[in-house]
Amino acid sequence: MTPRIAIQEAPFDLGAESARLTAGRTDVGGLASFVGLCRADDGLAAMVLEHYPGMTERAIDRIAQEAAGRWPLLGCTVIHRVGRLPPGAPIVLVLTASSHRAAALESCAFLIDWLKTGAPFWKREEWADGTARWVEAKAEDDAATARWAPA
Amino acid sequence: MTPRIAIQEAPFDLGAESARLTAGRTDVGGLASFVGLCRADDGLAAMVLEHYPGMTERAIDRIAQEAAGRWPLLGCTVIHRVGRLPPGAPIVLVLTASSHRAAALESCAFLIDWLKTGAPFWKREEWADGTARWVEAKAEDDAATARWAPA
Amino acid sequence: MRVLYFAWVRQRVGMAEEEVAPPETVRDVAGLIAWLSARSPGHASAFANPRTIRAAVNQDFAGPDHPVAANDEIAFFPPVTGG
Amino acid sequence: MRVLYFAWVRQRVGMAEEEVAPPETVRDVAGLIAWLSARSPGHASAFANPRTIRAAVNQDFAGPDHPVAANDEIAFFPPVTGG
Repeated sequence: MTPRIAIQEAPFDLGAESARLTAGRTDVGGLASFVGLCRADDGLAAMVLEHYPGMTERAIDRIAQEAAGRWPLLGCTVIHRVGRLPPGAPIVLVLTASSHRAAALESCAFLIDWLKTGAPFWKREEWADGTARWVEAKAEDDAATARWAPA
Repeated sequence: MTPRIAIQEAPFDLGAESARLTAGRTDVGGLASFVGLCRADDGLAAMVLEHYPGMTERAIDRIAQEAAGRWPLLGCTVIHRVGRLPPGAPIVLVLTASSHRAAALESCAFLIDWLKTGAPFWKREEWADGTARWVEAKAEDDAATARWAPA
Repeated sequence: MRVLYFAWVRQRVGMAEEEVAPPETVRDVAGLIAWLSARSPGHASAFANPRTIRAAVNQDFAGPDHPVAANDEIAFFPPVTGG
Repeated sequence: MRVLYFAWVRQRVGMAEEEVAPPETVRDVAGLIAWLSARSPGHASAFANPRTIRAAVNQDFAGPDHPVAANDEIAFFPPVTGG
């Protein structure tokens, strides 16, 4: 299983990415996806995403391989957008394919939880009044990632 | 939140259904989906799905309302195909939208687990050698549904 | 009383639905199964092992003790296998 | 040694990257932070609270005790907020 990993400014196409994981094969029984979008909290004008080119792709590839070791994955796609994104814009896509649904659902949740805490992305919020602030890391995201740690 | 529920022979369009839940709104932070597909286990020619018209829609609507009571959902779509489906064909789609990712991911898993045990669908497998057999219910599906029961 | 059959229950009974008028002594799902079983060899075959049969009364799942009445829609089918 | 800065660390330092040649006494991430802090008021401001700073050495997350060497790529940034 070779994960497909992309960091890009352009939007992604959920339907096309999903079709790419299943096209021409008949062993996929379940396909789980998660799309994270930019919410328009109280006067948010845009979200600006920055990342660490090189390290980002390496880190995501490593966690995708870890997921493939924990669940019998037949396919895995992670696309994360960077740059300036308006409210309502999709930011991140995680797609996992497996022969069984639990593996697809669990690995998808695992990967998005991990992306929140383990991939070098940073978000800056720009507000309608001209101010901007860097989003702070959340303790609840650390907790969500920690629940996947081996006991 | 009014769930969108459809029982149909036609394929569904994951991209279009996803766009329908987020179009024109900026409060959705997470969109989770699950697509179940027909696997080609050893010589399977087709899967034939039958359901109980009327009861199916009622039962799915009821469980979607239950999900909306347990998680703060902003949207929910369940599409289940019936009729004769070849290996590789998508069978079922569950889509959930929420402001936060955990609610979207958990409610999506809840709904697909429930569909396996609580909605009146039946699958018949047709084999390349001309034989056919009704799929038997699995104890593991009952267990998956049971884990969502209130403690 | 309208009775519907699905999946292999339908195949064994040999029809998808029928209108029936059981005697007043048939008061619940279990009683209806016993009465239907005597209607034909197909019915008898379908209901031979009641543990493999599920029922719905007016489109809600119902156990063997659930009452049945003249205007009800009753359905019999195997454990469900959707999703 | 190549040093990269991201997010508000980059903004405070005032540049995205720089080549530096610290003395041999700078052997680990914590030592490098102390040495860089003395380079400018911007550096000092960026590293004022080391608890809010994360580091990577050659594109792997690294703690304060992680060794640093002449040909390494070292990055400093806040806790990540992607996804």
